[in-house]
Amino acid sequence: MSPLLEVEDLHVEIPLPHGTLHAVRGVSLTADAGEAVGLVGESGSGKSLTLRALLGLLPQPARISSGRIVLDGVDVTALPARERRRRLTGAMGMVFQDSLTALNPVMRVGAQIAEAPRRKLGMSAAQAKARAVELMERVGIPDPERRYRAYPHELSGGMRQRICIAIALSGRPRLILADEPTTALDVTIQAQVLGVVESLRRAEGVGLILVSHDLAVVSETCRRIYVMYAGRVVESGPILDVLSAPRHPYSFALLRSVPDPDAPVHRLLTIPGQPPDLMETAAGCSFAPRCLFAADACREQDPPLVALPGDRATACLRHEEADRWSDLVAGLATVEEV
Amino acid sequence: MSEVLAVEGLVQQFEGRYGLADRIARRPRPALRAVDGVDLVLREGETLGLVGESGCGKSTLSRCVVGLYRPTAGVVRLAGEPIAGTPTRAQRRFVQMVFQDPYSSLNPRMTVGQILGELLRYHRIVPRDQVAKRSRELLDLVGLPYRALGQTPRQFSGGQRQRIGIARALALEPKVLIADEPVSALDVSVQANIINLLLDLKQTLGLSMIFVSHNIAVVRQVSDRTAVMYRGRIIETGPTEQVFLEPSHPYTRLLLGSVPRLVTHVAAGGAATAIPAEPVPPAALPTATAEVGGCRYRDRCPVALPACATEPGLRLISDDGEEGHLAACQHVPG
Amino acid sequence: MGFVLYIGRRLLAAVPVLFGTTLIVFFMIHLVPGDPAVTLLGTHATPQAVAALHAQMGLDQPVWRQYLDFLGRLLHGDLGHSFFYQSSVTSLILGRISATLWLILAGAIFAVLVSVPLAVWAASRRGGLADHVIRTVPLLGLGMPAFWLGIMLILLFALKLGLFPVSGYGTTFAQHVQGIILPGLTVALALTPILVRSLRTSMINVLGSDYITTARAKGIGAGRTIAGHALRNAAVSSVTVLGVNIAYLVGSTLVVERVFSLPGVGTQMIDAIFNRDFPVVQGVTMFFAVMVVAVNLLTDVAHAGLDPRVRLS
Amino acid sequence: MKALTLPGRSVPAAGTTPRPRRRSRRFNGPLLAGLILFGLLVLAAICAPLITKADPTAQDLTQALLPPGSRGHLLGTDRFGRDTLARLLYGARIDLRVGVLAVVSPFLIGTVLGLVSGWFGGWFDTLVMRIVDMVVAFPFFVLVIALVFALGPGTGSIYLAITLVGWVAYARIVRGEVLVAKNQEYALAARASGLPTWRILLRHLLPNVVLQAIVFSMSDIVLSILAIVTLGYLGLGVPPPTPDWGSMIQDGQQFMLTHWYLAALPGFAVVITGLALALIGDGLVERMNLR
Repeated sequence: MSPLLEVEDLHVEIPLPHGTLHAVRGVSLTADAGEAVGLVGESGSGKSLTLRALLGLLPQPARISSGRIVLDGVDVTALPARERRRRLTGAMGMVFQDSLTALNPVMRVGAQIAEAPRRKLGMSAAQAKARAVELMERVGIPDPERRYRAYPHELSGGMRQRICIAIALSGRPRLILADEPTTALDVTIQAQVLGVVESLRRAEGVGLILVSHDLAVVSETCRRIYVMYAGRVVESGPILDVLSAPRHPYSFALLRSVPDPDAPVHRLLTIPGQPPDLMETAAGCSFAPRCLFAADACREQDPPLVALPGDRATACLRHEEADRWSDLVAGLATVEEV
Repeated sequence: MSEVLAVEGLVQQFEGRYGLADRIARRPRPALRAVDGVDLVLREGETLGLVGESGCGKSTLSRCVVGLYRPTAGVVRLAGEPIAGTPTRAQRRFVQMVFQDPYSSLNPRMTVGQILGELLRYHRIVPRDQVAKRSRELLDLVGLPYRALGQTPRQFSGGQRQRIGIARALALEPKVLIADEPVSALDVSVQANIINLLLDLKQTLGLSMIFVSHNIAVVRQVSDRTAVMYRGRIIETGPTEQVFLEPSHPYTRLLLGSVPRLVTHVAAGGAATAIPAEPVPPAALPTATAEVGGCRYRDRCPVALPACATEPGLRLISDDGEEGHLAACQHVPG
Repeated sequence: MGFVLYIGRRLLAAVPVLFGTTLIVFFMIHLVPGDPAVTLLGTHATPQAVAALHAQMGLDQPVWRQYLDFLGRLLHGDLGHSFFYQSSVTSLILGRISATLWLILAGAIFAVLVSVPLAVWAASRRGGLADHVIRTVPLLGLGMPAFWLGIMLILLFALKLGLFPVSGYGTTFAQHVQGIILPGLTVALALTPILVRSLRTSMINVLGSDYITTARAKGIGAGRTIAGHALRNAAVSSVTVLGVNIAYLVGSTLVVERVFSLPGVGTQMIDAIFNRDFPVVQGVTMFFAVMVVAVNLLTDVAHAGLDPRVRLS
Repeated sequence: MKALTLPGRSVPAAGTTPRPRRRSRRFNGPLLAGLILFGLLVLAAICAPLITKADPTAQDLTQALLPPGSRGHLLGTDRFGRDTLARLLYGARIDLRVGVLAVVSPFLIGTVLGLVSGWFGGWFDTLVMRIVDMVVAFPFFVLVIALVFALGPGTGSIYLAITLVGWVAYARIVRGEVLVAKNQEYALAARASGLPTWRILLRHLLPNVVLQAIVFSMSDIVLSILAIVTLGYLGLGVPPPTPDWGSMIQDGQQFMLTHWYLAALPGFAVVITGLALALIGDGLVERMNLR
């Protein structure tokens, strides 16, 4: 069975007055029907642009410079623009980070949910409204009949994000793309919204691609993970395997630099330096300048993404030494203590 | 350990616009009690974590402490001396703040050298001819190269700017450092740098610190004691380990339970399941503009009692710590 | 309810502004260097005439008394008497008001008809040739005096092409319409450079906003996205931009009326200046302030009607 | 107290990758073009006696209404036989000088009032903003014309009238900027470190808020030149026979059918001045956005 969505070697470029920013550099990923996939990285890693490229919603002036997007076994990149958009938006819905700007401020929220059923699914006005109210109920909005007539600014952040989820679901998609959907929310609201997403995913069998900078959020929600750094996927695989035994120094360091609410450590691991400037292309692994384990080869050779057993992959030349990383770092910490 | 900073009965109220039209329409005068009766003690050498969600008043409280607002009621005491009206120069030097946003917290039109030099000169920290030397020492302290002195903030990355912000706070040689969400605007991979730096500086310079954050994991990592704020009040406070291991207030429990956790080992068959099935509360604003009366968590609380119609004060649960573990809930035996 | 309350609030806020404008208009007479009566009548006026004018203008009273009188008369619609004509200022203005209102209306309509499409075009082709042209050409117009533009339009359309009358306003409705087109266009074009530039910016903001992306993600088609989401928000910003600049448009009618010899209030003010007819100058200045306040109120109403967020604040 | 790193490595957190943020260039295209154009205009005005020998006020009815390109009169003559080029150049002296100088005092007054009322708020702010509301209720040209009429003719009246009306725009802009800037964390930091208010206002706020006022002053110069030209056209400006673009347009208007250039040329002069200043303003905005 072919996966629902398959992305091959996607490149996104942003032409700027001072040069071209190569923001996504050959990303490949797959999402099966009903599967929850996480895309993790920090700002500038290209995770959000990747997600937007999937739906053909890249912000001006970014554009896909090469790569294939295969939906249901059909390469949509080869289709005419209109047909491509029809297929992509028919199969996927999207949730954004900031629900206040993602909703039209001068339109009632109910009408915004009812729009896709009415215009795309061809329902009558009454049917579309009923569908919208039903969706609002499903995403946990109390008193949906009344809230149908509310404007976005009249709702709280959590309520608005639920509306956005309802909009994403309104076109009966098979895959939801969510771009940092809970980053702007408080933790208690975040937990509720994530709960809604999870239960809907299970009940409706809708797939999910979740983009987040927060490993914990992704680990609670997704089954597979792609870790991105500087426009590339540096590691991928089943989430539990990646988190418990990372095979790339970036994921390894990230896991040890983020505090755990249940287990405070004596000292957090720091990742020195900062993400690279994507305007320039330096030779070698883009993480090498910050890597704790980099060797000379890492600075000369661009590591390819190699497949590992257990449906995993990593873009590190020294991934075979990964088992020793923990000891190396632990030894270091004690040395520094003295 | 002796007290370095104390807050007693602090209230900070902001008044909204109230025009002629509102008067004619007989609308109530809008007022927002961002901080509504807070007591707090910071002891020498300790780190107090202040957690809460957006709008709970934690930022307002910290700004009151550094003297940016004049409190509506209550006192702030620095080393036993209350701030009367405008803080004195010595009081300004005593407590300094590290701000949240590394992009707006530095004047874009001044070089790092000017930012630090201005403070060193105005407060006469060192003789005039020593200003350059002292500025370099400050850069050493936060791990920035000397050439930073001639550069403007926009030539630095977010993490480096935050280091400049810390150097600026340290220039006045404060005893107390207030860190207001110092890492929330930074990339995850840089956050640990700043957290470790702050902890190191606290150690070497013998500072006391109030660490304000919405990030519960970070607060657990850095603080000795933790205070949880909700709608302008502290609803639970105590030694960090006790608050995290035995949360007493229902809100604290919800808060701690809501934090997403890294799932590294789970029975086969799929993703995590531990998603709290919290009943959806009515879309209430986190900060009340009107007085509700009673416990301010009552409308969201799953275990509310009729007795909650009267607002509980902080009650002692155990007193093995210096200040004890307290919570403001009717379920805590008084 | 929110809407009514908002409008009520705006109306109330206009009261102190109008009150303040009367202060400025009143104190204009005290800016006149030396004795206003002497200055107005000329140095060879007889002492009796000066004294009579003093009494008529109330200059022999204390200042606060003069102002209260002025205000009291104003509340009864009395702007004083013309020195030059045997008539009250109010009736003089009323006699000329229609041409000016026509001109403002025509100017506003033309301004919208010219700038909005240009701005939308430039914004939707951002970075393209049309955008560059629409962005740079208005730079030439920013320093264009309205009266000069009027003269050039007369030269081209009236004298060379003979499409419109050179000047005047005629007596019939058809003549009015014909006579108002060139002056209306002049008023509009004088404002267009500013309008196009700020409208283009706000259109770009609308077209680049997240809710447009949300709408596109729904897959409801480009036409529906524009009609359902972009247009109304674009209208909100157009109204805002127009409201900010409307005072400029109202002000430029003053000179444009003069160029086209329209029998409007502006022409009257300039005639009064040459006749040293102080009360008429004062009255017309006041009239223009009332016009601006009224037009601002209209934009507020339109804004509140289009944007639900406004009513809440 | 170093961050955890492998031994033998320096602390790379500190600027090892110097960000190649585009250095804000001192000049960009529009700014340079505007400055050159405006510079040329000013130079032409200053060097008027060197460019043409003709006296802008000398009448010679035998030489009246000559077309451009005539001997000794490059741009022709007006109905009194006065040289058009000389009148344009000497007119520039008046119009540019008054236009630029008229903006100075509104700029200073408005900036100071905006700074103070935005920072302190309270009754002073309310008072200033009420006055601003009153003044902006009048169309700019209407109030300036009425004030010049009341004050009597002459350049002094023009300066005073433009100052009385013009400061409100600066006060509004600067106040708005201050309201934003005073809640920026750098301003809070300056307050928290106990610096005196005057120092925060002058050293920290002013340099950040004044840029918007400077950008606006470019279009304000255009506006004040337009006001002077309009006054000249209405016969309320600089008294004749001193040349001024506005009165030249008025003179030329009656010969429109036969000698259109008499009215057109001074208008072009205004348009070019406006273009130069608009380019400078655009260039400044572009420069600021790079920061």
